[in-house]
Amino acid sequence: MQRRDFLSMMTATLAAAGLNGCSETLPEKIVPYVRPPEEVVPGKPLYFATAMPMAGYAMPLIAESNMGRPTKVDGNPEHPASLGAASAIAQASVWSLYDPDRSQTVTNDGRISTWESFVSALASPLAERSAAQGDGLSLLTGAITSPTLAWQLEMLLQKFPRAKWHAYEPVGCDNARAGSRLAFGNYVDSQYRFDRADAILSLDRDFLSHGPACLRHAKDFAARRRPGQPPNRLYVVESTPSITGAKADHRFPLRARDITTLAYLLGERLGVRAVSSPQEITPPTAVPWLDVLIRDLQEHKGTSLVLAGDEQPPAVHALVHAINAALGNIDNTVFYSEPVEARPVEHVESLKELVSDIAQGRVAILAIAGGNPAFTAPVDFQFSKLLESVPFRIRLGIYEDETSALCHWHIPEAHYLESWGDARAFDGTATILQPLINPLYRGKNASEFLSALIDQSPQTGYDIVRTFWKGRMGTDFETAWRRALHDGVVSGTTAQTRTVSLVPNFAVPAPLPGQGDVEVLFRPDPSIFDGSMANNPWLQELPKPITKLTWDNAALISPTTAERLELTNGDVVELRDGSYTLQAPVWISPGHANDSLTLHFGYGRTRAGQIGTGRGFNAYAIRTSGAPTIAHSSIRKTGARVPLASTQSHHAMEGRDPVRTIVAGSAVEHEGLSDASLYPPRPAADYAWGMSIDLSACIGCNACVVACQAENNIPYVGKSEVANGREMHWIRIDTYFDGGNENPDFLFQPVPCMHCENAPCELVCPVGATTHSVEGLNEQTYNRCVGTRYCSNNCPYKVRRFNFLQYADYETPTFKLLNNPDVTVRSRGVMEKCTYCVQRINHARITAEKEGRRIRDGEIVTACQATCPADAIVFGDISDPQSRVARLKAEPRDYRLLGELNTRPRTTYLSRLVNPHPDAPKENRRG
Amino acid sequence: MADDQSIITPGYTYGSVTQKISSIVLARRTPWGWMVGFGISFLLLTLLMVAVTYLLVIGVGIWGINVPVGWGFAIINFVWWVGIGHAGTLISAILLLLRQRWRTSINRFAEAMTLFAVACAGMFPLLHLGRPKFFYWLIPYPNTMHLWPQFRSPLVWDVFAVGTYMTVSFLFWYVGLIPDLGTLRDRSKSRAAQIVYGIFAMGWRGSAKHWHHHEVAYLLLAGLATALVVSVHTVVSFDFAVGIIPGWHSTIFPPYFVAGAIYSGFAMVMTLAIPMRAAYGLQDFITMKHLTNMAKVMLATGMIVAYGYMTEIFMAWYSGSRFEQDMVVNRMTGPYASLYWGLILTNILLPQALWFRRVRSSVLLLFIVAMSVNIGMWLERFVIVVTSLHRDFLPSAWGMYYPTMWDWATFIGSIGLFLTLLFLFIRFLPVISIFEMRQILPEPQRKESA
Amino acid sequence: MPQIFHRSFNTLSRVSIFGAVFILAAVATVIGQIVRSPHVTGAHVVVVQPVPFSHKHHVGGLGIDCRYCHTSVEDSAFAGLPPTKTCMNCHSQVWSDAPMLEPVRSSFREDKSIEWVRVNNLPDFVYFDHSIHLNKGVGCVTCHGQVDEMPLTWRENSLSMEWCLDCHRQPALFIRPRENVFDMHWEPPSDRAALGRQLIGEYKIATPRQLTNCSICHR
Amino acid sequence: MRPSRRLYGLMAEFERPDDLRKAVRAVREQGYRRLDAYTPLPIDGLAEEMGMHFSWLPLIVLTAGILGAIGGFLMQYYASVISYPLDIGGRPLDSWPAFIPVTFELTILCASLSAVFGMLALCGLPRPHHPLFNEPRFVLASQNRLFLCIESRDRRFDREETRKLLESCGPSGVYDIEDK
Repeated sequence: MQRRDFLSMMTATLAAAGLNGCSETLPEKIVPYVRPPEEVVPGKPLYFATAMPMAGYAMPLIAESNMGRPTKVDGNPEHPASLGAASAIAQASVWSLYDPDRSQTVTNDGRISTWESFVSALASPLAERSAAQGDGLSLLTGAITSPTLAWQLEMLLQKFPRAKWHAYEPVGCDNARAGSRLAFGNYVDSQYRFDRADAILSLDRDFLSHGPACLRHAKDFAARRRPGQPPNRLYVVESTPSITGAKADHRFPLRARDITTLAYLLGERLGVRAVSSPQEITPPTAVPWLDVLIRDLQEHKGTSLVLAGDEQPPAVHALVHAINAALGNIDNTVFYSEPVEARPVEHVESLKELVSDIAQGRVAILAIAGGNPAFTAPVDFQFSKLLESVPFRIRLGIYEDETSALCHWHIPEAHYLESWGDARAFDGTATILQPLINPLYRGKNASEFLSALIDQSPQTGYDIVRTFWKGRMGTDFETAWRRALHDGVVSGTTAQTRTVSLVPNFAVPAPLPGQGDVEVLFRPDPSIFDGSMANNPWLQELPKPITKLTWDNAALISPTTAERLELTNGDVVELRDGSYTLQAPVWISPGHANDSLTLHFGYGRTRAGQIGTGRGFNAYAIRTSGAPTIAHSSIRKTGARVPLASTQSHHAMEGRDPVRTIVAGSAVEHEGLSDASLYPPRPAADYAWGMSIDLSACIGCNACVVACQAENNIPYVGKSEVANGREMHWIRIDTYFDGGNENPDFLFQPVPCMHCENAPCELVCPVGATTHSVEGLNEQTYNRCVGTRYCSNNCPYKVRRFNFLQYADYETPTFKLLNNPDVTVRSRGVMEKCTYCVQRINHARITAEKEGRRIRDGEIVTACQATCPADAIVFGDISDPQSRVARLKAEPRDYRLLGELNTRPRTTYLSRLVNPHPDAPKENRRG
Repeated sequence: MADDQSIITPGYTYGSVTQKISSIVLARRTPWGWMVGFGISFLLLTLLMVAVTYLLVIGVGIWGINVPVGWGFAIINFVWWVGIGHAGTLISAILLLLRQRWRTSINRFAEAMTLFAVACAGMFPLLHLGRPKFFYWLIPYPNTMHLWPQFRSPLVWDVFAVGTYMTVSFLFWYVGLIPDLGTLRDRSKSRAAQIVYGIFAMGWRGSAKHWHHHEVAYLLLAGLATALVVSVHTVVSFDFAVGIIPGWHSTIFPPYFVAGAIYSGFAMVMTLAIPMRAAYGLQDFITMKHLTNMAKVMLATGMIVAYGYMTEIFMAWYSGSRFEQDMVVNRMTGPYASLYWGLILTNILLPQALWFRRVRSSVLLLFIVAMSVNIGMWLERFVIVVTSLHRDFLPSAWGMYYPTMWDWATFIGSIGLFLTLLFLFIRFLPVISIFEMRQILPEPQRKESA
Repeated sequence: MPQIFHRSFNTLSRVSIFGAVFILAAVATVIGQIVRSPHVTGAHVVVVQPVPFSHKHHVGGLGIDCRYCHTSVEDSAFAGLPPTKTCMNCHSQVWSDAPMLEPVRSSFREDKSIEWVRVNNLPDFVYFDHSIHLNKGVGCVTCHGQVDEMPLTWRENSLSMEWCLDCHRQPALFIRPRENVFDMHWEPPSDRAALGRQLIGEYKIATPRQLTNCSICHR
Repeated sequence: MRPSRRLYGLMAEFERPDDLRKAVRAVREQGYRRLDAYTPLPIDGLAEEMGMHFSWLPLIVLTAGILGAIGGFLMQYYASVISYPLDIGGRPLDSWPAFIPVTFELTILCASLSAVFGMLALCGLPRPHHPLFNEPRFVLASQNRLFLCIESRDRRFDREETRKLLESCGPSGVYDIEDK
């Protein structure tokens, strides 16, 4: 397929790619095709539907290709799991494609080798295995939803009947799975309908940013907070502050252990006769609004929804199933479906099985496809040590990481943008993965890897996927195939819902009391997840939603506990759980449960790459298979300190109310600031661009930050520069803590450039590098900027960003391919800032004018708006009263940030809407 | 030793004054003291060179600046030096217009000091640019981009104000030098010296016609320079007053910046005059009268500056603006409070000692006070620039500013540049205006002998 | 000998002082001329190409339409350069063994692109879109000159900002009817400004106020 | 070429300003006009004695200042209103109050330059070479002696007469100044 024939295009695209922010013109070469591909119009981007596999599940995407190089991804509006939204990790995945640290060749015992020699090297060992019915052949993968892979595995297991396949995801849903078995006797996936839920209770479940369905959850949840919608009400009891807790109308911090107990109490109160010996349950710290909650739930039978966090023990999940049943929510707000994962297992169990096999020397060949078990396996498995006792070890991985280092063969894995394949989303809907570019380093994807194990003449991923789907896409395959590729959805693949019933005399064991001075919670990192994204600087530099930490993880701890242990931010503590110890710097996190500590996975990598290696501490180092989510340990202050880089040092609003809150139902009037002026009014133009940001929709998930970074060629600056206050994000999400340290309100506020009509920055620029367009854009002309930084000083919103050093990478060749050709790459010493994606505005204007029409409302979508899972950001022409943005600005909730300065920002906010229960004790109300 | 009311010790003649002052320059041997002083200054200057080279290679990122604090030492030093650069012209121009004859013996090197201070100052706005190579975009000239400077920006006003000030102070200084250059030309023995001084003396013959036009020109320049000196620091203060940042956006800035400038300027003159008169035995020309007068000027301007601080605090309260009030509180109690109180101490409290005659008549104490004011005025600029920026409107954007070693190197280096120029001046040009000294002598009586 | 300087120094010194003004002025003018000269702008300088392609022959002589090679000029920012295939359409029969065309044939044989040198080269911070300019009635000739008379290709204009602004400030003097944009020999009517004003109305061309906004070309 | 050795004038040397003043008065009473006094410092009233009451300089400076002001303002007006009108923070193109500082500075600049160069022109400077420098004693004119020189161009000039006249004023010496 020529459109992916990237080598011949590479230089041509360089001519188009803005690579130089300085003011010289360099002589350039133009290198046209030899034979022109059909689809490509030189200089015009193409869009392809595909999906990013994340912990096995599909994140449906539309990927943009500029003359053969993928530069940007966005959610796939056609796909129910995205509806146009994409997560921060998906947005950042494009960087990983061009990551120079990716493994680039097949290696054998560290020596460079080839795929062919690998295949031939496999021959004899496999022959022996097949002689033994496949005994001794073990395969370890991550969670697999890909129908093709599942089908290949079937074939493999037919060829080697006694071979074993194990699946392990460090951040999985084992508890939920075990819970569903406790409740219903077998594995089912729960599907939630937040659009139907009026009263929601989350027991430590961060459904807005966690799990394969979070994007859809966010969409549905936020939809109920939009103007004119009957607002839902969210109760959250959580141990560590999450963005879900931040959106709660009633939030209460409890140790995870106590939440478990609370679940039992709730079960009791809601008439779930299932708790064995309830008298053993010691009631936790009284949740002030418990009674209100229970009444609210009962008043909303069928329209309420209770969820349990993946970290909570199976019993709680079972209880929650029972509670939802008791509340009549099943088949109204909760549906159950076949597990989307092929061959669902409890991952820790599955890995344990492999480990014991290895220990007993029953594994002759171990093939590890994806994952990074040497780093992520529970510490008590001693995986790395055991691994070396396997005679023949093969690894397929995108990086030559901790696991590859212990394997005989390492095969570079193809990035999802380089390979054919398929995957299913949380609801089962399958997507065909199609590549936008030939593998940069001749990587192989899982299918190709497996086909090498199955037969000695490996096929290409393209053939494999097509062969699989041939029989399964109805009669007219080619049409169906093309439509599937085009839509990014394979119709009819949605998982079947199942009617379930609680097992007879359903009962759950009483919770076990924990021991040790503090409770330790294990969570995936909000940015780099389980560590697989550790080498991605966009994610490393992405401020974590609540703490605003970058480039590090830290042991989150409540202010009270910190006081008790005399700890301040950066103090290193030693945690000891049995024989395992870990040293970690603490970070004080208001609203965290007391006597509890949150550790995030993914850091402490030893072989991640230039970006990820050696950052933070490795939380896996004290995570045991016995307590994979909630552990207990002793804690000791070591006296050492570690500097941590946070992008926001001050979280109080200082009575300036940048974020305004309105209680649902209360009467509101538009602030209606006067626009009186001594200056003559501007002559009107065809369009007046403006933006509206809905603070009650925004969940602070950071997707917009990375989307903007990818769209606008924004460089990353590194930890020390962030510590210096020099991060470059054009849109930042401010987080305020309002009301005390114990259980404050968490307020999110995305702050891009306000595009003030009376812009203070423009007035003070001595060279006219920042000016005002007739359509109301506050323009920044990089090539005119001399870098006085006066504009930044004079910006009341501090949204301007300055290239203090040469941040943009002009050297690394692959990054030249990453750049968006429509945006200038800024050089050292120039100021930059949000442009409202002026490149998109110009494209839309040109298209519209060529077609002799006005730009349609919604035709221009800014990068941040496009990816936002909550649809919090709306951009458009405010001079057209019918436009969406104009109507939002007419809402009474609309207000201007620092409006009293009369800068007349074009970006305005909709006050945060909260919906506390009227009967709840006042002090526990939000807002 | 002169009593502290006379501005020159009696008994001098045209000849002896001429001889005494010009000998400093025409002495064959360079005094070792000068050598040492110059050596140290030159070392500091090389430090500056290193710092600047590194800056140009790596970029302004080597400094502690960031967002929100986009301006750091560079602008602080700029304002500080410009301020110092105000005494010279002021002493020469305003005191000339006011017929203050005591100015005569200090105006020459005060003017020189002005020049060198302004040179140091002018360097910083250039260096603080993200892309110094394009500094000329701030100057209006027809170009292929059809672009002009943005004349609403105070930074463009700065270019013109500082540029003009530089030029005019130089002209003023040079015009005053011409007759003395003539003297040096006529007194110097070596041919080289004769030629050099001769070129710059431009053939001055001291004819009645020369003196006639010279006096008119000198007076006119004085008048212009007086207006200029006031405008320059006003414009500099606009850099802040035009901004909307709490702590900047204030109408009191122009007057109190000008006062502050004169304040710091006199402090620096004092700091230099005291050691110099000792080193070259000029006590007869720079008498206690001069020092006490300067002390009085400092006291007066110091009070104006103090009033400025109080007005800021009052206006913050009176404005009712939460941002202004928080700014003041932050200055007094925030992370930089120590610097704020240091400023109050060195700039306001200590100088109050000048109320006492005993202090005014003690060279040592005067020197100490002058030093304290030099420091105080620098702190003032730090407080204005940093504490206003680091916490402005949105708490989420608050930050801190910590200078790096390169900030310090550049600052100290600039002092090196200043001193180097000063030492060269002392060695090669008359530090006291000879012809004006002759004017304050009583006219020679009959018994005078050449 | 107290006389230090020779008499001639009097004139010399005066000239050096009062003449300085004129010297500075002269220098300024010279610099102004240099930055606009071909040495700097590269205008009218023939660019050496791997194949000495003659627009004069192909366009002027054979009358091949611009769009035959520059295919995307009407719908993309980038006018497009012909793939080797396009050359070979004819040159597989015509001059099929001319040594001059060997690079073309080898490119086709070995599937390696010909590396042409950019003639009209803008800095990377300038964003120019061919399609919209054609659509608004800016003819090829207006910027690229009489390409049909260029035996070897050169840049006709300086492409400096002031040059772009000339047209963005008063498009009326430069635009032509859409149907003539590819016409190499279109003769403007006597009163071109009148036609321009009329076309501005028809083509809804934006006001200079908008066309001189920075973000029109810089992003 | 002028003759190699011709008399430029006669120069008398004095020690005290009073003597010089007297001499000047005396010489002018005799009707001499082409004369000039050379002193190490400005002598009050001497210029008046010699009939220099008026100086063009102030007028020159004034005009230059006015030109500077007008030019300065027009430059800014042209740049921001005519040449490239840009919308800066919604301010009017002709933000004349913002143009005042630059206008003022340019006024001062032009005025000062004209003052200095005007002075040089009026004084006939630079003139590094001058017949007077031939007289060795003349170096004292910039130190502690005062001189009065009557040029030979004066129509009343007569070598003997003039010398007598000068000597009658009680100089410490009278010298022929030759124009080498």
